[in-house]
Amino acid sequence: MLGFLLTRVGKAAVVLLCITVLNFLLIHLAPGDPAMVMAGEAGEADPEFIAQLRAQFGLDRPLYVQLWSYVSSVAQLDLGYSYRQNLPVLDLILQRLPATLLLSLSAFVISLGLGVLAGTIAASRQGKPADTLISTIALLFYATPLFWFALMAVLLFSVKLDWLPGYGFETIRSGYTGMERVLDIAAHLVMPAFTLGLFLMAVYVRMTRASMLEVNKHDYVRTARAKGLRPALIQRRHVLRNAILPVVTLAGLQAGQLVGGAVLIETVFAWPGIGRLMFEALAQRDYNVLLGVFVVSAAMVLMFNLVTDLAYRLVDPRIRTT
Amino acid sequence: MLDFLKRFAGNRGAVIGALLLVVTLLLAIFSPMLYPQSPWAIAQRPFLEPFTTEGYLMGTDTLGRNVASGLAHGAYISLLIGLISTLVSLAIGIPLGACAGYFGGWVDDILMRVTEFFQVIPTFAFAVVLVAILQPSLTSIITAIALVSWPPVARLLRGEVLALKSREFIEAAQLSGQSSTTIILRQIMPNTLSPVVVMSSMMIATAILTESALSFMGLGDPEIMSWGYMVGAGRTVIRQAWWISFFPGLAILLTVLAFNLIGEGLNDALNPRLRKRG
Amino acid sequence: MFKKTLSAALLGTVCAALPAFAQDPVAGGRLNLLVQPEPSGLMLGITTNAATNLVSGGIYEGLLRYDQDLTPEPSLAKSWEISEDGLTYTFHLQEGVKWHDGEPMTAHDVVFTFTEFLTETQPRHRNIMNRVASVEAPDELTVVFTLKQAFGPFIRIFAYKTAPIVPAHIYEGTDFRANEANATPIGTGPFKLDEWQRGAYIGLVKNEDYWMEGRPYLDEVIYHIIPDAASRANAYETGDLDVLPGGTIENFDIVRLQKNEGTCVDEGGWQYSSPMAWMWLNNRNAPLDNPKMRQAIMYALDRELALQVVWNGFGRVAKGPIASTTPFFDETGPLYEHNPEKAKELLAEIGYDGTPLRMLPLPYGETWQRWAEVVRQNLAQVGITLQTEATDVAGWNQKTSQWDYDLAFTFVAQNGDPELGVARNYISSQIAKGNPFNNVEGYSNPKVDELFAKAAVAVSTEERQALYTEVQQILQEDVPIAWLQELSFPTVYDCGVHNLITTANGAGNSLRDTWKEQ
Amino acid sequence: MTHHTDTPAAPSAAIPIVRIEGLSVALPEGADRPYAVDHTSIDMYAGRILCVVGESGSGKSMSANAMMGLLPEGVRAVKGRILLGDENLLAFSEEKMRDIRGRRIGMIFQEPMSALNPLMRVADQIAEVFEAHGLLTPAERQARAVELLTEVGLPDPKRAARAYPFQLSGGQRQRVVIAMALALEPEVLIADEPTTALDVTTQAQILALIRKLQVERGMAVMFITHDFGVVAEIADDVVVMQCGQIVEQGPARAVLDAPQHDYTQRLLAAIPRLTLAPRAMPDFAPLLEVRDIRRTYVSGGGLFRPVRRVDAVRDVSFTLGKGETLGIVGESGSGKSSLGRCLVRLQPADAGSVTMEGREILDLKGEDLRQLHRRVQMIFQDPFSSLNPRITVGRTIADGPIAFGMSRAEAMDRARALLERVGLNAAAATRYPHEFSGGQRQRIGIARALALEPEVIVADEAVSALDVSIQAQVLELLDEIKRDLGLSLIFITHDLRVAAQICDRVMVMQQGACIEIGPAHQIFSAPEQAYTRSLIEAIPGRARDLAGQAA
Repeated sequence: MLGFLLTRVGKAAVVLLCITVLNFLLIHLAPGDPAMVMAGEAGEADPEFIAQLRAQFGLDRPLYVQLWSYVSSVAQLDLGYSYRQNLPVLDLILQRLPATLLLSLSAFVISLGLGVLAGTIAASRQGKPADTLISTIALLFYATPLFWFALMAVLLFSVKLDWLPGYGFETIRSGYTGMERVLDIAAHLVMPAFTLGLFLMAVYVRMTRASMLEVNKHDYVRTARAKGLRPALIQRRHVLRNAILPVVTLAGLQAGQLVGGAVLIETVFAWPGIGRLMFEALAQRDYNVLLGVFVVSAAMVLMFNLVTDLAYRLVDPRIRTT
Repeated sequence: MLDFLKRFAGNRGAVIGALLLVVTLLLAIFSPMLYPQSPWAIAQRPFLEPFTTEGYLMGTDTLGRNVASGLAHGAYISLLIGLISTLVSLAIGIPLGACAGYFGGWVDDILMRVTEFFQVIPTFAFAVVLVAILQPSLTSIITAIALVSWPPVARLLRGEVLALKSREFIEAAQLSGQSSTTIILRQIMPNTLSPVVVMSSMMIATAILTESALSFMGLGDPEIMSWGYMVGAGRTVIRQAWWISFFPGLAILLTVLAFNLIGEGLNDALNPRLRKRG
Repeated sequence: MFKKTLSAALLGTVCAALPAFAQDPVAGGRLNLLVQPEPSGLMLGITTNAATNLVSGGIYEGLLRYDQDLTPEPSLAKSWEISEDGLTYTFHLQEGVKWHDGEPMTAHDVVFTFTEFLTETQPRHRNIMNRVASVEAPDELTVVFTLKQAFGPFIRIFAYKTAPIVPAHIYEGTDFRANEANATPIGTGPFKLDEWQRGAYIGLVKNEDYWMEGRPYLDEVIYHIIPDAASRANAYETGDLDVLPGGTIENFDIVRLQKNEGTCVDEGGWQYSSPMAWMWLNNRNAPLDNPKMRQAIMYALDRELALQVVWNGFGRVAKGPIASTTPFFDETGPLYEHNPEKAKELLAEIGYDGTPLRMLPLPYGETWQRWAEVVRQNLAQVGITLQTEATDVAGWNQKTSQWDYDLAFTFVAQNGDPELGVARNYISSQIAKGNPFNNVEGYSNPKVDELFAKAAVAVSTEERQALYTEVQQILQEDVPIAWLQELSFPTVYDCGVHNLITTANGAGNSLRDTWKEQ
Repeated sequence: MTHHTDTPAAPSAAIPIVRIEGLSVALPEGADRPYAVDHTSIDMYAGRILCVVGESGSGKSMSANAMMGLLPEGVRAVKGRILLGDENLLAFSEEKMRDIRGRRIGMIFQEPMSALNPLMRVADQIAEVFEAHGLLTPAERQARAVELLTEVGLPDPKRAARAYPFQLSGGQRQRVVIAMALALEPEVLIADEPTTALDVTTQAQILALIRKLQVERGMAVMFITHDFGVVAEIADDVVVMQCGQIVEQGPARAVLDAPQHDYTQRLLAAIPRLTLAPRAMPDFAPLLEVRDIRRTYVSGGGLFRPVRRVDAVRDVSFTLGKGETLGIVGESGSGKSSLGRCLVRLQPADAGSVTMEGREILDLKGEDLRQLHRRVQMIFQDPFSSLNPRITVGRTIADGPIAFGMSRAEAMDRARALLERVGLNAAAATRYPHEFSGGQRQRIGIARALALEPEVIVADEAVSALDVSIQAQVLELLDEIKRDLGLSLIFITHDLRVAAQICDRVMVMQQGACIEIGPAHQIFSAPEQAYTRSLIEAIPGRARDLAGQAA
């Protein structure tokens, strides 16, 4: 087990290094640089001003020197300094990371939980109205643009019905503590997490359903029936446990989609996460922040992968013991 | 083939999907004839409600442009983006996956590391960065979508090829003196066709969704009237004029739905495991 | 000239001059505003974008404020004198002003700000200080500026955002840009920075030691950060926000919200910057090097349509190089009405062959994109094909400052005086690559150069007016750039909020006097 | 199991436990026939084993499934009754049926590999049977599970109880399945091809176990099989089915010794005999010399994993003569297939040498290797996976000659000729594999192997997947072709009967090594090694063969 973890961490480090280098080069392909952006925002500039900024940001050095200094500092877990915000990138990211983690984890749990649940129901009522309903809804979720859902949800639940807060992470300066604060954050989390999880939920519904129908044909399900077990128990104990294995694998692989999709959701719901930070850093050519977010979100995806792998190992004894 | 068509036609969803797609295709083909004027033309007063004025079935947008015309012209663009980006990702994913699966060993190791690498980068965020860096244009959007969508293709192909490689007919082909290239192209590839076709239809759907999401983030090509662009442009006035973003949104939904339904239909019709069930 | 002495007592009359039905101000409460985009920093002397201006206006102060007619009012300077020859400016500072960290503010801080700090951090300031011979502090509460020669606009450089007074005891002898105190700005303003939850909100709280008795009224001011425009409007409607500062929501939404009971809209607060939108026309490249081509473009543009359709009627069609809200504006012909026929005639005359031109829209959201689309349609009507090049802010700055465009949208602040905000866009000494805010179009006319130079140093208002009128006439004829519109960014707010905009710099500079019905 | 148990015929007065009366099971529309089981009546008695025999598709499993109420989706019992005691099971509700399953009727399935849930411990799966019927406390269930595992003869029952299925061998798993089926001491046990997937020695053990438990408990057993050897071994009564109908039934002795129905006679005749008469052994000129060939599988070996080595083939040497048929027999995992694949160079050998007319073939590369394949070809086991479903049969056969430069037209001509040679119509060339039956496909596979006119053919379990009657035909074809073309044949099989029938010499392999090699009659009549002897003794129905010989 330890060996497995070490191997994984080692591989992850290599992947992260590649991501750093690739993105570093990619970002510098973009037109303009942070100095130009800041000049543009200030509504004034002269060559001296821009030269000052470039020197301050270290942009006057040759690209390979910048790359080397960046990579070597990342290797020491130092993500550098934000040109614009005059703050260490790590601080900026750490401020935002909890929000994104909360959002993507909740979306992950919601999509997987509800997806598997609905898929199970659909599979066990194959061909009946419940199945048709679930499959149709899943198909619609699968085909609807996320942001459109988000906008409609805000209109309905926030503006019209006033049930849920329409934006933000928590009520600003509410002074809530303890349970009150948790509930407040939870209320803010509902819409973003559901919207983000919706698409993947649809994916998992379809996958679970298909997988369960597939597993249903296995001999051991027939064995279980021959024992005289109740169908519900067979579905839960024999079919579902085996059927979710491919779903879990897929979920791990799609973590990248989840973390990536957060950009969109964070925009609509003003969720103060790193997706939004990335988008802004991109527009502002705040290279270090952008790279930092990429490194951290890639690390998040790797973490999701690892978690699903571990979950897989827990469920499947065949992998556990080899 | 006839058999396949029969099975496909037996799937109600697939038939609906195919019909929807045909409508979209007709719209794309005949848009220049239906609406000869440029969809950008400011033709009427803005915010004309739908179903009220002849010739403006779906109303006009914030600038007085014909929504129906935009929808018709956008069909072509959306299909184009979906199709080309899918073709490009297939062009990347299929050879990579096939080589990884067939040759195994270090080739597989390296190619799969590369694939993993692309899968670890958050998909949509990466697309956003690519489009922003290359500057929004039809080419950059297609490139970005293709670059983030090929890894599943490579994985699928690798899996299929791995499974096929151990099939005895491949060994028989090796024994009959055929070269690796011949074996991959003639013996293996045709057998991976059905999962690839199924996946492609889903990928086209996802590509159309991604393009619309990019447009929403302000990363659309300003020169092309796509559905994503229309939704993005109309969303700010969604409270005043629901129809501007509703119709293109619906068009996206239906087209994506069509491709998904077709994908499922193809899957049922092509997948021999499920075939037995019917 | 502006020889005027104002006492603190006069402020009372400013407040009294509010609408007749005004209730008595109530102290306390929280004001919820919006800031968009999220500022990159709050140290106003270093970061000078619109967002920082809005938030830091509560934290930092200038020597003067300007009312909505751009008349100077006391701020940190309680009174001032200008010598007859226009060379000496003497400011008397308020007594008992303390920095947010408790240190007293003195004339030394003012001298430090003008001679050391701003000259290093702000290019515009460098230009102005070139005209200043000395800045001295004869005593703790007096600052004297001595100019090399008379400079009419000088009295308008003391706004909080162009010349915020910064604490010498924190910055003296340090690397200003790298100073860690930039993250925790220390000013003299009515509010102090309390907390900045990045990506969520910036919270300011009342400065209990504020130098002006009884101010501010509000206990706290929260600037919410909501990246999506539609969500911003929603947040106002759910009651989470009291104020939607200008430019934060789409104009369509203003029209919609305006109809709501209890919602007020104020177009004021932009008189100082008087932002004006235009298209750079790259005078260097054929066919745009031909004034007739540029005139044809002016005739082709349906600016009234754009104003009504894109901007929902907020703003005014631009009438020339100087905004109508800026001093020395003079309505001179020719005024370019929408006339496609005339445009076509001009095009035929110069034999324009229909070569497509590259247009760079301003990447500031949907409204600007729609505008570019309208312009593209307008020009298409007369046979000019435009190729839209999509880009983001960085790309836009890069391309305009490197002159890599044919037509490019922009909007520029006038800064209260033609010399401060207008001249730089037309005089040939301002043709320099690498800056998107100078003479980017590459227009060069010795006569214009001369007129602007004279106007800057002319002492009498009449003389300046005559020079500026002449310059406007020449420019109107030459059309170096295509003036589009004087922009208006109406502020939408809950009518229960009072005294929200009392200065030419809007809510950013006015919160000292703002109060909210409880 | 060396003796043939022979219980007396059931007293006609005894009352059957299960009485299937006029049962018809309908297949869904579009199937190849309307009824899987058509008007079938069978009686089962306590203390007797009833074998239901038939080839694939005869409907033999369907009546058993109907009895359990476990018919596949879309398949329904439409006529008749299944009486358990005096209750008609077909009229039972699903809930009542659940109570019957496991408690009164137990069932064992064919595939021990897939009959157990891979994610549950063995003991838990057994305990479930008690849980399903609300019996015992959880602790008692676990204890009972261990007892049952002991009863079915698992070596370390306590450990086995904690194991996951993948940790057990096929035979062990089948014992677990039996333990589960017998947990509640049902009156009736249905065993659906329970030994088909097992090695011959394991099969013998499982058959003995079933017989033992049946005797101990006096159960009625329905034993479904395609193998008359097994029938001879275990049956008291026999039912022979063909296309959903019973063609013959009666006491085992009667049916086996004096089959009445033509179909039964044909089936019995198709079974390869363990002929002991020595064959004429011409002096084969040596063609292939195999010396100390070795194949080692290495797995793991990552940074943190230990390297695991398994010798699949260990220093095997033999000579193959021109025109000779050499049988390689052994149980699964004995390395016989690896050896075959090394010889045709589908797998690399790690050591040793193989010379063909004096030329080393193990280190051939590129074009030389390609040329080797003109001389050495292979016939594969699985008639379904050995043909590319997307390529016409003719083209599949022609591909080889085309790859070696023959013109397309000529190659297709050859393909058509070959198809006729293997007993198919030349018109078959334009059709796709899925249009052919298993036996036909195997003929196509043979045609493909012949297309390059090789001198040596390695046939890897070439008839194992076929029904016995088809098997006989294909074996005959192979033998005939071999003689006609003077081919050398290496015939790899797990089925000793088949080997006995076709081979000149037989090599026995165990755990990668060659145990014994010699003329077929010698191996079968006088095996030198204990292992060989145990293999031969385990052949089901051998006693009857021997008895027949004697008679």
